Amino acid sequence: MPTTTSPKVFPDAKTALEGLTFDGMTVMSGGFGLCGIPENLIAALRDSGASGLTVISNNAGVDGFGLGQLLTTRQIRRMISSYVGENKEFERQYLAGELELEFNPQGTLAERIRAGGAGIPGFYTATGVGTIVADGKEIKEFNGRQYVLETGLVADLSIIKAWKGDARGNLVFRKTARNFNPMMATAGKVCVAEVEEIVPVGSLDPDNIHTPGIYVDRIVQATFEKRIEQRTVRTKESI
Amino acid sequence: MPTTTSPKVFPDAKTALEGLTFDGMTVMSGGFGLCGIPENLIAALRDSGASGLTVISNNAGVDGFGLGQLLTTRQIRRMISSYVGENKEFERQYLAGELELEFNPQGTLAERIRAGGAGIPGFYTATGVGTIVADGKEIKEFNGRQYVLETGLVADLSIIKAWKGDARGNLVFRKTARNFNPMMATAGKVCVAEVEEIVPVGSLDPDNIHTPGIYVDRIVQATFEKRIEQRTVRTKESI
Amino acid sequence: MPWTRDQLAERASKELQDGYYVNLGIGIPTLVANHIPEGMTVTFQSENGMLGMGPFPYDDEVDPDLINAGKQTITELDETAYFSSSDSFAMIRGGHINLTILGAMEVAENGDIANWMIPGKLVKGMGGAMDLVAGVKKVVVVMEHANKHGESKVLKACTLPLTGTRVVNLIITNLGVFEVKPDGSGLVLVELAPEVTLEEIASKTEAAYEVALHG
Amino acid sequence: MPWTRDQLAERASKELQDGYYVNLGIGIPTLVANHIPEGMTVTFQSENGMLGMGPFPYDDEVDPDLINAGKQTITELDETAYFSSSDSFAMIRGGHINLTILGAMEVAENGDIANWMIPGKLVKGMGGAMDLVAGVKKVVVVMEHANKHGESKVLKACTLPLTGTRVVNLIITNLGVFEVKPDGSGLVLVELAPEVTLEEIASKTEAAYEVALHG
Repeated sequence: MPTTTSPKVFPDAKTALEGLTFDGMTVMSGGFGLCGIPENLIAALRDSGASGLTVISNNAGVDGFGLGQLLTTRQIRRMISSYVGENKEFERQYLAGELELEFNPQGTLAERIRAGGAGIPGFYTATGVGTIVADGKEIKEFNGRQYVLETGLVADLSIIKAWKGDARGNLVFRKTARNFNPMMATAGKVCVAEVEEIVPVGSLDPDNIHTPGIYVDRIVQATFEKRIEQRTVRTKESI
Repeated sequence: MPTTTSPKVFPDAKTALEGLTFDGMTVMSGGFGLCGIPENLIAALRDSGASGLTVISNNAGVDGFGLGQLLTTRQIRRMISSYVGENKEFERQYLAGELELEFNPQGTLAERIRAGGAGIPGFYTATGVGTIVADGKEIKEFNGRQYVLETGLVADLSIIKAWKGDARGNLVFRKTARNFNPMMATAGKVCVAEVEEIVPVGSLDPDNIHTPGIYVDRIVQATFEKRIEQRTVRTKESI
Repeated sequence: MPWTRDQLAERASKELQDGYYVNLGIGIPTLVANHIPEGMTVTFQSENGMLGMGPFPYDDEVDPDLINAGKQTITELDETAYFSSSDSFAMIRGGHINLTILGAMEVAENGDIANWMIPGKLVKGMGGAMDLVAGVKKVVVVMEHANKHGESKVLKACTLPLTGTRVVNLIITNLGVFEVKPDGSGLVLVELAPEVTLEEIASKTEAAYEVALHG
Repeated sequence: MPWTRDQLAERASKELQDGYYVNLGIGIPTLVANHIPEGMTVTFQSENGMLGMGPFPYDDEVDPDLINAGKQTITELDETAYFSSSDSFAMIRGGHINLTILGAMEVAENGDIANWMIPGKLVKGMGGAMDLVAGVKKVVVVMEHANKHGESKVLKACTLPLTGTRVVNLIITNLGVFEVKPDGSGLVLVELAPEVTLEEIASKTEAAYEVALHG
């Protein structure tokens, strides 16, 4: 068996989602802003037609790209995010009451996902104590400071984006495109990963695998647009 | 400034602990069995003479090596561990009532240390529910299953062992010598790391730094005995 | 004739499935790795921070930085990944390991297990056993049917301090195989070792059990 | 004369110390990176998963996989390390960041801060702000003294939904600098911008404060 094929390797994003999508499901989608998002799996999720989705993602994409595509088609019923400021269609649907929204502090969101994947149903954090984020949640004091109970998050499906992966599902990420992807890999009942390159098993350094293959059920090699939200540059100083 | 020196780099283990040790302190010490233990910093802690120590470590070393050295000198008052089966002097002191011992399930111990470093004062786990480990602890039900509240652990000092490090404190570990070291780096008020090699800043791959330098206050290059507890081999089959 | 240690391991290996991620305990469970069916991909996890554990090293391959949870020197494979202890137990606690095969001192009708502590003796610690039984999807116990005093280790209720409650799914002893009903309501004897009779099992088992032999 | 945006950033930069790890918010706080004192080692954290943030890239260096928490393209340095969002906020929540410099809509006498939500307007979300104010050892707010309606943003009590309670340590406005007493019992005016008078501060500040000007 060549070391770049296995039961986990799928030929394209559409095939990689086959049998995994259904109406009303909860989906985690990796990325921060448009950096490190599973572009192709989001498009395939859109094409699957699954609706009434709850989507857990730090951001909501932009109009027509990333998760913005699923907003255009009204497939998302509810979002759990920390910041959604870049999306007009989101704003319209939210103000019209067509979209539910649960804001989590970014670190609480990240930790809730890690906890979900790690079998931890609840943890205490000082983040959000005394704010509306803590409304209705249990408060407990440890060493004289107050903390709020937050719960672990899991999803029916996680879609994530990595840099390289192998046929056993081992993944490595690149620079800040890592962000929410590794935790989400652990917190989906099923995890599908898209990567820029599927490399032979054995070519990734075992000391430096960011997501061990146990977390990845399906993997697909894809091409990426990698749209940039804020291209910020400096000019070369004349020397 | 050469990229292998900085205020964090110390010439030897003794110097690296100067001003950091005191009687009655709590120390976390990395390693699993004798694999990945901070051999030189343990010896320096012994030589510091600090006594009445609470030591948080998965294991207790063996007679005369690793933490066994601190047992010989009776510097340890209390241990928080998951397994201490390899140490006769430990057994003697414990049975004589000279040593306090708190057993934690290994995963609970690892998570308590991670939590301590991550600002999480408590979390729930199913591990140990219905056993003596849960005695006296809060039980809470999530989704129909019972979980026990465990608390975060912090220490006055963490001593850890890495493979390579740079002058900014960035660390990488090697194979299963990683184990408890990365979490302990985060959970000590001060963390001192010993490494096999201090490499120039910029020579570690930024995608593959296991412990970012923010967690490491002092770093020292040292040599290691790397004693093996159970040398288990197979014989070359005749072909 | 009761199963030998190696036959016990072989019988336990029938619980493996293609693509499984498995954690093996110390002792007989370790031997299961010698019985992976041909063509089946099984990946072994070692809770000290490794997925994809290879065989023992040749003498010139021994690496002190590479040990398993039993502190034995081992080797890595092409697919190996290393990680920290907290990441390792996140994997275990989070239910990502398909199967663990463990030894035990006692198992009870309801799936309780005791395998870490005998009061009055020096306690070495539970290590990762409590995490494994609480977190792994399927927990298989492999053990002798009776202790060295000839007393049943398959009990109505455990007498030793527990490792976990209602966590065991299958019990493989040298005399036969018991399933634990998913609701914890009792045992079902599903298999006998060669030449072992129902009468022998009955005489050597304290726990109540139904009989529904396979095949 | 009140401080300009750049002068505010320069004043805020005086809170840096050698060896500090610092997280800068969006807007004026970002400009603090331009004012690191010569010879001082300061490391910037970006909460999307980076320690050791470099300057904006030259046009031919832009990398879509390398952005800061404001989603701007940036560069890495020799000492840079990347990590996941959960590891990043473990660093923040765990108290490992020495200093954060943030903007605010309102700050109160007791150190409460509101900087994420105006009821009735579309809410974009708090992002990492709540984690930063709750977790970082020293929280410095840099902002205009008054809002665009000329109303004081330094208040007896915040009116907007809070980001955190009793978390701010220092308030730098275009008119001066206030310390928040460690016990949350009130403000101390410790510095005035050039040519700004105590009377001007008094007339433009709703919060009560003591005066103990430095130097």
